Order: sequence, then structure tokens, then C-alpha cells
Amino acid sequence: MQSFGGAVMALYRGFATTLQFAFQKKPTVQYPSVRKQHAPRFHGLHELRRYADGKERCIGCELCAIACPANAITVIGAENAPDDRRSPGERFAGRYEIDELRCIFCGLCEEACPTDAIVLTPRFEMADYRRGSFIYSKDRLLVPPDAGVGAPPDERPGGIPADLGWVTEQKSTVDIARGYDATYNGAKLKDEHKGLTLQ
Amino acid sequence: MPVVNVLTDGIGEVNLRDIDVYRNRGGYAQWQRALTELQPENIAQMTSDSGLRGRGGAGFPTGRKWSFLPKNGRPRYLVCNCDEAEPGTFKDHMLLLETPHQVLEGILLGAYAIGSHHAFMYIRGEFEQGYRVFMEALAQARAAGFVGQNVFGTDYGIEVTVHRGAGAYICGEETALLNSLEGKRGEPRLKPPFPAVKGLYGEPTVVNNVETLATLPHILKNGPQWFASVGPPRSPGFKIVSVSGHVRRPGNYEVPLGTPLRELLEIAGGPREGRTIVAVQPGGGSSACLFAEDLDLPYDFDTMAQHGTMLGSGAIVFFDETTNFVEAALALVRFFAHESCGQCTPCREGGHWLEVTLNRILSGGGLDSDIDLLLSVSHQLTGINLCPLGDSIEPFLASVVRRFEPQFRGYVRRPESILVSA
Amino acid sequence: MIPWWAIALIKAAVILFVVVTTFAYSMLFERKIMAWMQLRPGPNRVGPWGMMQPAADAAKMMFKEDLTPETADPLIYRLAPFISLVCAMGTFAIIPFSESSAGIWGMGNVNAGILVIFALTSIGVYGISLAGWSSGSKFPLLGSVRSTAQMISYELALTMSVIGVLILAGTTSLVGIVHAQRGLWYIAPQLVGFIIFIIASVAETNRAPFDLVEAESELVGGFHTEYSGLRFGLFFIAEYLNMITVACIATLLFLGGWNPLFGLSIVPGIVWFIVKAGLFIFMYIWLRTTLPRLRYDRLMNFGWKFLLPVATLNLMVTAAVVAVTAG
Amino acid sequence: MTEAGPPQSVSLTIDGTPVTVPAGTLVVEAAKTVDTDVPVYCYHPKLGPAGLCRICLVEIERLPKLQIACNTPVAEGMVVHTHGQKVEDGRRAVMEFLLLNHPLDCPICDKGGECDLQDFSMAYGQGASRLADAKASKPKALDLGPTIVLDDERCIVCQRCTRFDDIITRERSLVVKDRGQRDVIATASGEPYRSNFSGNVTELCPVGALTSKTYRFKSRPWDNHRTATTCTQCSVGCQLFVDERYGTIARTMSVPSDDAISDGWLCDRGRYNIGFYADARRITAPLLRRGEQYVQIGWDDAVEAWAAGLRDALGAAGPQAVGVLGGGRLLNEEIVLLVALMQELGVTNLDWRAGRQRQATPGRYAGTYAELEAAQLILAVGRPPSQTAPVLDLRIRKAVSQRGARYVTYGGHAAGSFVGVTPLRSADDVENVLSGVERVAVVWDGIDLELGARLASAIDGWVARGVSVTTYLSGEANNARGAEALGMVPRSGGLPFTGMLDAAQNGRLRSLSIFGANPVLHHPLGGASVANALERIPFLVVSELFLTETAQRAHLILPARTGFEKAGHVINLAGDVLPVHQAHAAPPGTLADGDMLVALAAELAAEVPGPEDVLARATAALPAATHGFGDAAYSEGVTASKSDGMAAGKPGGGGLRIAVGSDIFAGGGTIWFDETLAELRPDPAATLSPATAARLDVHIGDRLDLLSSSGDDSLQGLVVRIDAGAPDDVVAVIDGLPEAPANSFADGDNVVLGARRAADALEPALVLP
Repeated sequence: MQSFGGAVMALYRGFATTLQFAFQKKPTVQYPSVRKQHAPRFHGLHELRRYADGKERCIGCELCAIACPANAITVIGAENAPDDRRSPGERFAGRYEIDELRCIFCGLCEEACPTDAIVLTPRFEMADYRRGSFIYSKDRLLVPPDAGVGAPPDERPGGIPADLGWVTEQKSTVDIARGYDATYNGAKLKDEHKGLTLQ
Repeated sequence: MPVVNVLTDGIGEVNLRDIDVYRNRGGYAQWQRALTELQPENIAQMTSDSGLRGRGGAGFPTGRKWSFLPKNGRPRYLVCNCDEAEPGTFKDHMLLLETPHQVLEGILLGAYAIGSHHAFMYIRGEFEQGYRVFMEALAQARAAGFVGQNVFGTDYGIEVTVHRGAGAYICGEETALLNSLEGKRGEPRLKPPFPAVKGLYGEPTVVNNVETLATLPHILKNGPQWFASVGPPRSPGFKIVSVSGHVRRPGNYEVPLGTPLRELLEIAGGPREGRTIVAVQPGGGSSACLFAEDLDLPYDFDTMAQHGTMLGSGAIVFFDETTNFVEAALALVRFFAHESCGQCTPCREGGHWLEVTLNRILSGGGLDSDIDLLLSVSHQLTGINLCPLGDSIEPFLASVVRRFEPQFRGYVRRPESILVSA
Repeated sequence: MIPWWAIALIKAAVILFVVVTTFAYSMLFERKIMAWMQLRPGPNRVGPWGMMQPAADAAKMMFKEDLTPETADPLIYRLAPFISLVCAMGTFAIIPFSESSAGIWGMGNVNAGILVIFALTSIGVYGISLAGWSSGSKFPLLGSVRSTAQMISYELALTMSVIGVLILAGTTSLVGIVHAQRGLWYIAPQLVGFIIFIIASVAETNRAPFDLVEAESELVGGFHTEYSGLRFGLFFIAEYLNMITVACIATLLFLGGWNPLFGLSIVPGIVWFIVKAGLFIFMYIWLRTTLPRLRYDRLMNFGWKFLLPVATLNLMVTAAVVAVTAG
Repeated sequence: MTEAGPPQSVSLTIDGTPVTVPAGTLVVEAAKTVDTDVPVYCYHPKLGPAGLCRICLVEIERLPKLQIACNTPVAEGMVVHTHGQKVEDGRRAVMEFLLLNHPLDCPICDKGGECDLQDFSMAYGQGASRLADAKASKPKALDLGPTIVLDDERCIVCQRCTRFDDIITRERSLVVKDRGQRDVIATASGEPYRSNFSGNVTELCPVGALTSKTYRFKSRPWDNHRTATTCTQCSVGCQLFVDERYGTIARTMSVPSDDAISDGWLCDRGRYNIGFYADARRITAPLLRRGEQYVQIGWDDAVEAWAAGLRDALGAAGPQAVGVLGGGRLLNEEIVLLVALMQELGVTNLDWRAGRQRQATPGRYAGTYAELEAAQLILAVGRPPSQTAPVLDLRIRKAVSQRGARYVTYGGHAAGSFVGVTPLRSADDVENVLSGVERVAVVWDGIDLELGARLASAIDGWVARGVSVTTYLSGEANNARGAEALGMVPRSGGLPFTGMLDAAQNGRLRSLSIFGANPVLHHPLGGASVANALERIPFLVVSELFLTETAQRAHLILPARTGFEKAGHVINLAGDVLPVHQAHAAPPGTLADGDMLVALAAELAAEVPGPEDVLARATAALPAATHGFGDAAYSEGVTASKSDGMAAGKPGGGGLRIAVGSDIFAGGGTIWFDETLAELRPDPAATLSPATAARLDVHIGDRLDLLSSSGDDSLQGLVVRIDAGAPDDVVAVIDGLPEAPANSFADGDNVVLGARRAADALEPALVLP
């Protein structure tokens, strides 16, 4: 049992601490009227990228789905039709869905992706009234056709896909420290004090 | 001059394709003697005693090869390998064209010696004329009663079937040859089982080279001691060498084994005017090069093996100082890559790799690391193949890359290495 | 001539309005103070500085669905919040806020006011106990059992600490007690009693760190687990009214009521009263943000084995001193 | 392995661990007994060593070079190192060569995740390629045949596929073409790769070079939920893995360890007939006939209507007016329930024989698959096992090609086995080939009971002579043996199905319940007369997956579940009781037949055995049989075949006789309602011998009609095929095709040629090779 004086001191220190806090500056940001700037590699809403020629980068390999610790990604592959080639391989994602309610935004999908197709943008405002609307499918994940980046891997005549090893090699050239440029629907986002806005 | 005329006796002088000419010079006498006087075991014994080593490339003692046949009463076959395709070799073709009866007599003697009643003659597809000559000779011998049932009145019967290949180098390998004979894809078979145990059509089979078999009548005629007394004790006898390359008179020369290489060079007319020989490939495309300082070595199986190369099929190619060894290496590598059957991985992929690398070096895209790559790849594809074809790439390539590295370096234009560290 | 009952009604209406408003803003006050102490801005979206937050909360409470569990006793379940609320509100009829309110308006000038207040708060505990029991589920029942035990335990110490004041003042009239403090506030002679009063009153009003009756982390919500909507709101109101009541009593008994400090009689007495009571409420909030909830056995140990003996001792010493000085 | 000497054992040391294995064991197999990892690509336990990939290099002490473990037999005192610097170097070299031109497209490769090359490259790969030049470019997505796609860039030329086609199926259509780096897998003829076992090559392929069209890009291995179950497509009972993903069956795979039944192989029907369960035409709600139309009703109403119909029939005319036909789709449990319920109701008219097959139990000489493989002489009577029990036929091919057995057939059907076959035409021939043979296996199709009876007496004679005989019955229905063993046969004076049809024709059958059978397409009385009889039944209930020819006549159609959607047991033709597991969720609205029966029993307030009792009866060992082939107890008075009559003597006046055969992709039902099989389903064809075709002056691709000698029945629009192996004066047609149902024809019937159209007159698209 502590001494009476010790008890009083303990009480004093406790009450002083709380009182002192009452007069400190509050760190709270008045979102949404005030928006804080994100870290450059903030993990927000996903997007599926394209190549500069408009072809989807995603080859439907499902590596993101298996890398996902939250089982949030569903991919079902399909074969490219010769007259309607969606991606540079034989295979493309016939179905690509991310359940953003399950997603923990860890970015493992991005790291697992061999073609830099799935990336996490800094966008995080996804609130909605219906659960179903959090399942993002290809129509909402894919950037617009003219928003592709990077040259696609070579294709041989007749649409025979090139070796995907080329793409994997490109992957290793991404500057990990800088990360990806923040984009939204393919447009580059610029940094501003009040959050990231479209450039 | 050590040139002798044993197998080549009469070639260029008389028409040995004619059975009568051949018989008049003592032909088929040994065949008759064998059937009427000798037991198969006698011939096998004489062959063993003579120390005859296979002339096809591997140099395996013929007598011992025969002795591996199991005595199980199954039918057994003799196959004469006339799929001569080793780069630089042209002796069997000559024997086939010029002395078909001598070859046939050798086949008959060999078949009798191993107790076979059916011999096969496998002739390379490109030897169109040789095939016709041999068929003619066979028809003559059959007409003369040397081939068929009850030869020379004995109860011994023998059939000879002639089969033509389709031009694959790999069919010179004995198991691939057997596959080809059976009508299958010419791919070497997995050993074991060895052909002596399970060969053609699953029966015990011996495959002998044309020259080996053609030597048999002479051993019978002159006795094994005569043969054994020629040349070094462990590689006795005569050998037809096919000399080519930078010499004045390329061609087939029959010499006793053990003749120094320099003497062989002289026999072939020596180097061209004002040139010196810098390298020699002593045993066909599969053998490693010897160099100027090695020219005094005696040309026999064991000496060649001791110096890291081989006598092989007896095809000697001399190179003088004007040779572009990069191109020479590419020529041989391209040959082996093209002739690879594609069955086993190292040969199929490694040969192709070396070919594209050498092509790139020659076309100016060589890299600093390519020299090491050539040595490394050729080394790592050696010794792990199903058949010797894959192992044939390294010897020449590695020996010339090591010896003439500056020539190879001269093609390297881009010094940087593209190797990404793992 | 306005009939007496109309006047009484008007008075009651005025007091109720003031009381309810006070409740509302004391709640906002609590949220703000707590937020600041937790480095947050607190409610600030509804109206300027969040001033309309209480109105928004009230509207929300009113429109929420009122659920009654199947296992509940329907009558008592519905009745319980009203018992709590009526008792909590009733005390305000007796509390004198200032000289004028007590004199001219005749409010709170009851000669045995303190006893009435204790009587009313003691009835108020029935609201909680019955609410817990009638909910028909385990957590509320536990809450109500705790509530009853806690009330009985601390009521004793509370009363003991107040008797000291009564002895000094020699009256049970709250106006009289305030008048008796014109010179020296009783906080000085009755410091021990004051401290006991604070501790016991926190326990009486079920506020942190003695809020074991609700104890979200153990009992979900204690007695009001099953309540929702307006009925929950009534409990909520009652709790805050009790807090205000206690603050007023403490002001009246120990802090000199509306007596001015430093002789600043220019400032009206009601202002002094409100400031003192406000400080007391702030102390409540401060306690809540600073101290963690007690374990139940320690609460009981403390109440019976420490607080009650000390209160008794304090009473005896006071009585002795009064007897000696008066004698 | 012909001399079965005493098994000698050899002791050797592998990685320092002493091991004792039988003499002749390969090092790679011996290494499996210790905890070590010898990678292999070309080696496969069922295909034997090939020595092509060279990855299995091991170091053997006292041998200068590294040796391949897959072709080195163990020797006494051998010391083997499967690891160490030398071995690693060798394997690393081979791995580098293997990966040299292999594309790095694992992310899109169907094999990715279950690929040997991927796994071993993690162990022995270098991480970076030293190849500075472009990889060799080879054909991709090459259409090898109706089922297989070849990606030649991925091929590592292990030749497992070609060796499978050579050693196992003996069909020898797949070969390696060209040589060296340019070699490519192709068919020898250049024609598409067609085989009834083609799917196995995709499993054998150690890389992703050969892929199934049905599975291409559908899923990744790690997504699949795998269930081991029994194939219910035929009576062999192959064990198979069903890989399910997101409620769809992605693929089926063989069970490599299933040596006892499937030997590790699957036929293409078992493998690829997996699309039917999701077909849009599937019935998913009970349908009740209202006039000319069907209305969808709920299950409660359906069971009520069913019970009411049964009660009416029982009340009006007693149990004799009620019949039950339970087809081969039923599981043992369901049969037990059905039989018990009918016993409770007093119904004796039970039968399973909806088609030609009359008998399913091979009788007292019933043999196992292993005994079939060990036979010296295999005699197939009637329809060939290659079409009725394809995987069984692989065992026949194995016995013939690897164990030197002799294969003879009796009857007018071509064996289709790709091994040497001796067709026999008379009983004397059979006796002749038997001389000196000790172990005989007899496979009968169970159709012609009279022939079976004579076969049985002949077998008794052989057994009396000391010949060891095993018998097999490879019929049409998958669980026929289970149905027979569990009592799905006419009980104490009850009518067989043919009798029921007769009664229906005479108005004496008031109610008939059919479970998973399509007698209109299969019953030898012929589609028209069966349909006619069924239409006279006042209350016909059919439990089916689809609106088949039979279901279309029903008053109440009950949506059933497939073999993938329910659990239970079946009995295969060798008498093994095999478990069937539910591999994926059934569509809502359907019920397993067993569940329907339980509901019906409850509605009728009838007592049926409880679950434990049902399971115990369904999995009980088969009782020892005392009868043989062609037992009189199975007689129905219907002659479904005169195959024996056809075997001997000359045809009648028309000069042409019919042989009604089967095809693994014929038979309607699940095959007909599976669009993924469209390319594999046979067209109605007439197969003739070259001599017969010449005599009749018809050519390949012509279309012709066949008329029965009475002229009542006809088969129209048959495409002419010519097969050198077909017997003369016989026209072989395929049974069970809905376009040209041949069930009114019996083997050996005389037929005459009807109208014919030359191939040129047809649209080019209709002319098949």
C-alpha cells in the first residue's frame, strides 16, 4: 500500500495531465473541408492499367488473387479471341472483381502483379449506401482506353503473343522508393495541400 | 613411305566391282574357307587375337564386342554400319564404291563368326551410287551362291538386307541406326539394354563399321599375327585415313597405325605453299584439335586418347594459319546442332545455343562474356547426354577457343555483359 | 388575479425549461471538455461550435425506435425511466438558486429541503433497479443489482458527510445553510466532509469512475442495455440532472451557495451559484476523463471500510467541536 | 518380366541411407523410399524410362560420369548420391538448357502452380538467363485435335505424350516431328489428334505444352477445390478428382495412385463430359403436365401429386398396376430406398433394364481388373469393351502389348483396341484358340442372353479342364451391377420392364415411375412402340436431368441431381463398392433421387429404413454368385441381339446385316446435353468393310438410309465410313444417337439399303473425313 502522499501525487499527476491536454492544439483535420496530403505511396482504391496502345495490362493470371490476404480479388481468365485481343497474351481477365469492403489495402496485389496491371491509387473515398457497390469490377477498375502507359510487349505477326518475360523484366525497373505516380482513371494526380487533385 | 595397300589394294587399278575381278584377286576365298574349314569360334578367336579395333570411331576391340552376345539361342543379327557422316570422313564411301565385294565378304564373315543368319547393310541415304554398286555386288554374289541358303554346299544360310537411311547423322549411332532399321524415328536408344543383348527387333545384335568388316578377310588370309605385328601393340593394324583441309593432296591413304601425324601430312602433300599447319583435328568432327607442337605424335588410338583427343574414324583435317577458327567452330557447331535428334535436353538446347551465340559473334554482336559462355555451355552439355552426339560439340570448340582466343576476342565489339546478377 | 396553481405551473415550466436546457448543454459541455482532454475538437459540425448538437441528439432520440424485449415486464419496463426522471426533476423544486429565487419567487425555500432531496434521490434508484430487473435479461439485472448495492453503500457516507454541515448550520433549510455561510464557507471546516461528499456523490450519480452500473466493457450498458430511443433518453436526462442536482447541493452546502467570493456582491448571486455549480460539474467531467473505472469489490471495500468510518469520525469530531464551542 | 523368379532384393546406399529394394528396381524408384528428391520429367512410372530430359542425374560412386537415375537399375553395394556439388552442377546445367527457350509465361500458363518445371526451377534454376539472343519462336496455341491445344514453345520434348500414345493406348498417332531444336509434337498423319484417351496427355505433360480446351484459362490449380470421387459415366468405376471452382466444375483429373481400377488413366468421356450439369436445358423445378403444357410446381406439390398418383393406382388396381424402372444413374443408397419403399407398398414390378443390357452380374467366375491384366487370352463377346468400358480396354491393350496376351473377339463388332485382335466367327474357333492357354478372361456385353448361356456352359467346360477363367460384364448402365445386387429386379412374380410395357399397352399398368433412364432411346422394342406404351400409362413419373425422349411423355417430371451433386456408393463391373462424393453444389430446385424417395415415403406414411441401415445395405459386400452368364433368371423374352447368329454363316436375302455398336460418346443423356462435347459426339454413321462398300458402290462421306428387312424401321442419313477392320457384309451403326435411334434394330438383323445421296450432293460442311 502506497503512502498517502504518494497517492495524492499520483492523483495530481493524473489530473494535471488531462487538464494540460485540454489546452493543447488539436491535431484533428477538418475533413472534408480540409484535406491532408497523403504519403506518396498511400494505398487507396485500385485501378487496372492499360498499355499505351489501349490493351489491358492484366493477363488474368490470378496472382493478385492468390496474393491477397483478404481474399478480396476474384479473377477468372479467358482466352483472347483473334479478332478481339484485349491483352498482349493469350489470356486476359474475363472477370476481374475486387471487393473493396474486404480489401485491407496492403498492396500485395500490386507487388504480385507481373505486368504492373493492378495498382493502388491514393483515392480512398468510396463511401456508398449499398454493399454491392463496393464490389468493383472491370468496368470501374479499368482506366479509360486512352489513359494507357508504357509500350506493350512485342507481338509476333498473327497476334501470337510475345514472351511475357519481357514484361516481368520491366517490372523490376520500377523505382520502388518512389513508387508509382498517383493516378485516377489514368490521369495523373497532383499533390496539393488539400489532398490529391487531378492535374 | 608407309602407305600400304591392304584394303585399298587394287583400287584405281582394276574394276573391283566386278565379282570376277575380285575373285581372281583372291576374293571370297576366305569366305569359302571359313564355311568349309573354320568354325565361327575360330574366326572370332582370330579376330580377337589380331587386336582389331573398331574403325567406326569408338575403337572398341571387335572381338570383345562379339563376345558380349548372350548364348541364349535367340536369333542374332549383324549390322554393317555404312552411315558414314562424320565431318571429314570419306573412307567407307570409297570402300563401298570401289570394293563392294570386299565389304560384302567382310559382312558375311562377320555374320558367320557371330552365328547370325541375317545381316543388314545400312547405307547412308546420300550414298545413292554406293547403294547401287552394292546392290549390284550383292546380286552378283547371290548369283554366285555366296549369299543365300546352303552356301558352298554347307547347311549354313545367310541373307543380307540392304537398308538406306534418310540422311541423318545420328543414324550412325548404333542404336539410332537400329531404330531407323526398324522403321522408327532415328533416335538413339536408352542403354542399357545394349544392342548385344537387345538390339534389332529385340534380338542380340552386333553393329560393325564397314572398314572393320572389310578388314576381316585380310586377317583370315594373313593370320592374326600378321595384323597384330603392325603398329603399336594396343592399336595394331592398318587404317585408312581421310586427310583433308589445308593440304596439297587431300584423300584416303591407308597407313599402319602409329605413323606420326607429320608423316601423314607429308603423304598428303604437305601444307600449301608458304603456309604452316597450326592445328589438326585427328579424328573427325567430334575430336579435339591438336596443334603444331603435337605433329610428331604417332597416330594411334591410345596416343590420341592420351592427348585429349581421339582417333575416331580416321578423318584428319589440317588447318593452316589462314584459318578463321570462329567460322570453323560455327561450321561444326551448326552441323551438330542441326543433326541433333532433339531427344535429350543438353544436346538439343545447348547445340542451338552455341550456334546462335557463334552466329552473333560472327555478325558483330559478340559480348565480352561470350568467350566464357562458349566454354561454359559446351562444357556443361558434355557428359550428360543419352548418346555421344552431344558430347561431340565440346572437344573441337573448346580446344580452338582456348588456343585461338584472340581470334574470338577480335569479334567482340560490345564489351559490356548483359548478364543480370541473379 | 392569477390563481396560485397557474403560478405554480408557470414556475414549474420555467424551472423545467431551465433545467432541461442546462442538462442539454451540460451534456455538450461534457463532450467538449472530454474531447479537449483527449486532444479532439469535440462536436463542432452542428451549429456554431456544435451548439445545436443537443438539439440534434434530442431529435435523434425522439425518432429512434422504441424497443421492448419479449422477456421484459412491460409495465415496469416502461415505467422505470419515468421514476428516474421524475425524481431527478423533482429535486429542482427544492433547490434555491439565489437569494431572490428563494425569497421573491419562493422557490426552494423549504425548511427541510435537504431531507426532501435525499428522499427524492433515494427513490430515483428505484428507477434504475426496476429498469434493470424488468428488462428481463442478464446484463441489466446485474447492473441493477450493482446499482442498489452501490446506492446503499454510499448513501450512508454521503448522509454522514452532510450531517456535519447541518450540525454547523443548525438548520435543515438550504436557504438557512447558505445564509449560515455568509462568513466562512463550510468547505473550510468541513473539508473532510466535502471530500467524502464528492466521492460519495459521484458514486450516487453512477458516474465514472464509479459507473459500474453501466460499465460498457463488462455489462454492455448495465440497466439500460435494452432501452432505446426516447426511454433511453429519459435515463440519460435523469443521469445528467442528478449530476446537476449534486453539483447544486455541493454548492449550497459547502461552497456558500450564491454568496459572492471576495465580496463581489455586484455580481448577482445566481451567477455565483452557476459558476460554482459549473466548476463542480467540470470536476465531474475531469474525473471521468482521468480515472479508470473501479473494480466492483474495491468500490464496496472503499465505501464500507474507508469512507464510512472516516465520515463517522468526521461527524463525531464536528459534533464534539460544535458542542465544545457552543457550550 | 515374363520369368517370375523369386524376388531378389538388392542392398544399396542412397545419400548415406542403406536401402533394400527388389532387384531390377530403378534408382529413381529406390530413391523414393528415402527422403530425397530426384526430379524427373520424361520418366513416368507407368511409361518407364526414356532418358531424354537428363534432369534426374545422380552420382554413383566408382562411375566417372553422372548417371540418370531413371534408367539405372540398382546393383548390390551401389552407393548413390542424389545431392552434392557434382549432381547440383549437372542438374543446374540441364535446368538451364530446359529453360533456355522455354517462355517465362507462367502467369498465363495453365500448368502454372502445378508445373514440374516451375517447381524444379525454383530448386535448380539460376534466376537469370545467360541467353543473349531471342528465344526460339515456335507455334503457339496449335490446335492438335478436338480436345487438345499445343503450345510448342513450352514443350520440353519429354515425349511422355507420344510414349503414352505408343505404350499405353497403342494408337501411335502422336509423334515428334522434325529434329533438334525444331522438333514439334504432331500427329503422324497430320490429321487432328483424335483418341478416346486424349485428355491423359495433358496430365502427363510436365509443362503447360498440352492443355485441354475445356480447361484452358478457366482456373488456376490453387483455386480448385478437389474432391475424390468415382466416375459415374460407365461401369468401370474409375476414381477421379473433380476440381470445382466458384460453383462450376473446372476439370476432372485422374487419380494417379488408382492402380486397382483406372490404372491412373481416364477416358475422354469421363474427363470431358462435365458440362451437362450447368446446361441451360437442365430441369430445375418439378414439372406437372397440364394438358399439352408443363407447369412448374413446388416440391411439396410434386411429392403430393406423386403420392396421389401412386395411391390412385394402388387403390384402383392394386400393386400389380404400379411399376418402377430405376436406371443406372441411381446410387446404391437410392436403390436400397427404392426397393424398400416398393416392398412396403407391395409393388413387385421393379426393373433396371431400360436398354439392351439384360444382365449385369458376371456370376461365379467374376474377376478383378488385375486378373484381367494377367490373362493369357482375352475373349470379348458382343460389343467391344473399347466403347462400353474404355479404361477396361486399356488394360486389355496392356495385357496384349506388355504381357503377351492374345485378344480375340466373337461377334460382328470391330474391337477398336489398336492391338492385335483375332476376330472369331464360330464356337469351334474359340475352342481352338483356347488350346494350351491357362488363364482366360471373358468380357461379355450382357445383351444376348441366349449367347450368354451358351458362353456360360462353354466356360464351365473350360474350368472343368483346369483353365482358370475370369468373367467380366461391361454393359451400358454405370451402376447396373449395384441395381441387380440390391434387388432392383422383378420380385416374386413381378413384371420385368418389357412386361410392364406390355401391361401398359393393354391398359393394365396404371402408374410407372422411371428414375434416370431413357427407354424410348435405348429399349430394344424400339422408340415408337415404347413411347406408345408409355403414353397409355395414366400416371408416368420421370426423374431426370433433362427433358429426354422419355421425360417428354411424363405426367410429372422430377428434377434430379447428377453424380457430381450427390453422395453414395456404386458397384462397378468388377464388383468393387466405390464411394461417390458430392463435388459441387446442386442447382436449387433439384433433389437427389434418394431425397425424393424419402419425401415420397413420408407423404405415403410408408416405413423405410433409416440412414444407417441404408448405408449398411448399400456398402455390404456382394454375395457370392452361383450362376453364370446368360442366367435364365434374367430372361425377359426380348431378343435384343443375334450377334452369335451374325458371327457364323452368311447373311440373308438382302446381303447385308446390321451390327448395332456403341460409341463412348453415344447414348444421349449427359452427352447430348453437354455443348462442350459437340465436337466429340459421333454423327450417325454406317461403317462398312472396303469390300462391302465396293459391292454396294458407296463411298466415304455418302449418306444412306437403312431399312429393316420388314421395312417398318429405318435409319436415315447415315454417313458412310469405311474401316478395313470391319467384317464383310455387315453394316455397323451406333446405338443411342437421338438423331438416328437404332434401338429397334438388333445385332444380326437383315437390312436393306434405302435411299442414298452421294457425298458431292451434300453441303461441304457435312462431309466428314
